[in-house]
Amino acid sequence: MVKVLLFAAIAEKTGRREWCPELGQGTVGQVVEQLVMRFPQIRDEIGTCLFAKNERVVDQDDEVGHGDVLAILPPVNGG
Amino acid sequence: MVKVLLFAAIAEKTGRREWCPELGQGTVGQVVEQLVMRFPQIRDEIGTCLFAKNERVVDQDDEVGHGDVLAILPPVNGG
Amino acid sequence: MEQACETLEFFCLTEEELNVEAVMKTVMHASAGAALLFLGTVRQFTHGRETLQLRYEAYPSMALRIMREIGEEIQCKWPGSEVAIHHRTGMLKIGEIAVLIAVSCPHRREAYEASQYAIEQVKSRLPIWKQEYAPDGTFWVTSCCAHEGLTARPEHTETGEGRW
Amino acid sequence: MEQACETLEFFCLTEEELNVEAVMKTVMHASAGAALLFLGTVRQFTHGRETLQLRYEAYPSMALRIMREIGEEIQCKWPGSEVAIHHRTGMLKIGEIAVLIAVSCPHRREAYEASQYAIEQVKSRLPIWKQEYAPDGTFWVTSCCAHEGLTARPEHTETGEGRW
Repeated sequence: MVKVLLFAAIAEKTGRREWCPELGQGTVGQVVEQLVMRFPQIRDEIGTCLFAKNERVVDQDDEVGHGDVLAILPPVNGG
Repeated sequence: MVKVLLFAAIAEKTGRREWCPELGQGTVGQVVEQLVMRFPQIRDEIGTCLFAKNERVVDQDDEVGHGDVLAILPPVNGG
Repeated sequence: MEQACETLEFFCLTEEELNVEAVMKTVMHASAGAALLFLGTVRQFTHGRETLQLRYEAYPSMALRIMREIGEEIQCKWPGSEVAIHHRTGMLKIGEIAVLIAVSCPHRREAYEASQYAIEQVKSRLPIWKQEYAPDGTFWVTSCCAHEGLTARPEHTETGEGRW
Repeated sequence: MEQACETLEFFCLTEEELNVEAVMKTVMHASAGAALLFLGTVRQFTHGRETLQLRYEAYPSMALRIMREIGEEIQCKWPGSEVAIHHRTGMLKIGEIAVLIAVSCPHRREAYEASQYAIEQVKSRLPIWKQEYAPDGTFWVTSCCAHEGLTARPEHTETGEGRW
């Protein structure tokens, strides 16, 4: 099972900080597509996000599977 | 009467922090010349010094007189 | 996340107030001749627009990992340097410290370079988000350089917003 | 000169230990978004050569006057900035703080520029002298840029050492 972490505007719009896709495994892009289908209200924001698999930024083609944590990162703004 | 203030290497070599020239008034250059005559051991250092009259850097042609404080400033090194 | 950042903690996220002395002491050592502390605070006015307060949200484990990466990069680029980064999360009032970056180096020129590198990286790479509370509502603050330092992902950048 | 530098003292010379919190608080205010603290300490090793301790001597009234001049220059060059400079005098041990320069600005880029300007001016203009105690004796430390920022005096420079 993949665990998806949501932050900032994405967490706010979905009302969730965590979400588990039905998809047991697949590409990052597939998981994100499923997320947007479930929460169409984030369609605009998702295009500005990066994706981190187990805390490392990855491409949409990257594979995720059981035990992986996929974080959706809206534009960051530390400091 | 002019009061001359001495610092750092100049104070060390002369053994003084203050000195009053016989000259009641004159140019900065004249006072400094008198200082070097009195303390020839600072002949080498004096060429690297700046002179401040009443806390402002002045030229050797500047006049000093009664009540003025002339400071001999070896190369500074704050911080 | 609940505990304050302590002296000798090089990289730290906390909801407690940040401490200037603690972060400075962390980087001071005998061969350091210069140290620079960058302190980012909550500004009341930005180009005339008022901020009431700010809320910082982080992805803590990844933020700490990237802080450590930034620290390692700095120690490679400027040998002999030490870096500590303490970042606050949660709700902050005007004037409160959001981030402290302490850098020590043998000489001052490197300290300025390393400190500027650190704050630019903190702003563009740390998974931390800033929500502004203004008189006309709350919004997520975006910056021009967000994500810049994170691994380049051309596929992502090219698809842009249209794809989803 | 005998008293410690207090919070809200913008320019100060003291034989007492310098205080990081005091100088930072002096420059913090509601429209400051970034503050930078430069901290110069007594380094044990310089290019492999050991220092045992340093003694700083100042011409106090003129040093304070020039600190204020530097502060005014910075406020003109970087509007909205605040500057505080606290300098130590007397005998300092390894690791002790010789100078603290705090600068606050609306934005960070100006803070870096203003801070660097301040330390360069402090090093080249303040009538302060540094005596180094090394294993092979004591000597007055000279720097390349001494006097640079003080009023240019061509007559003086041209005559050089030969004249006296």
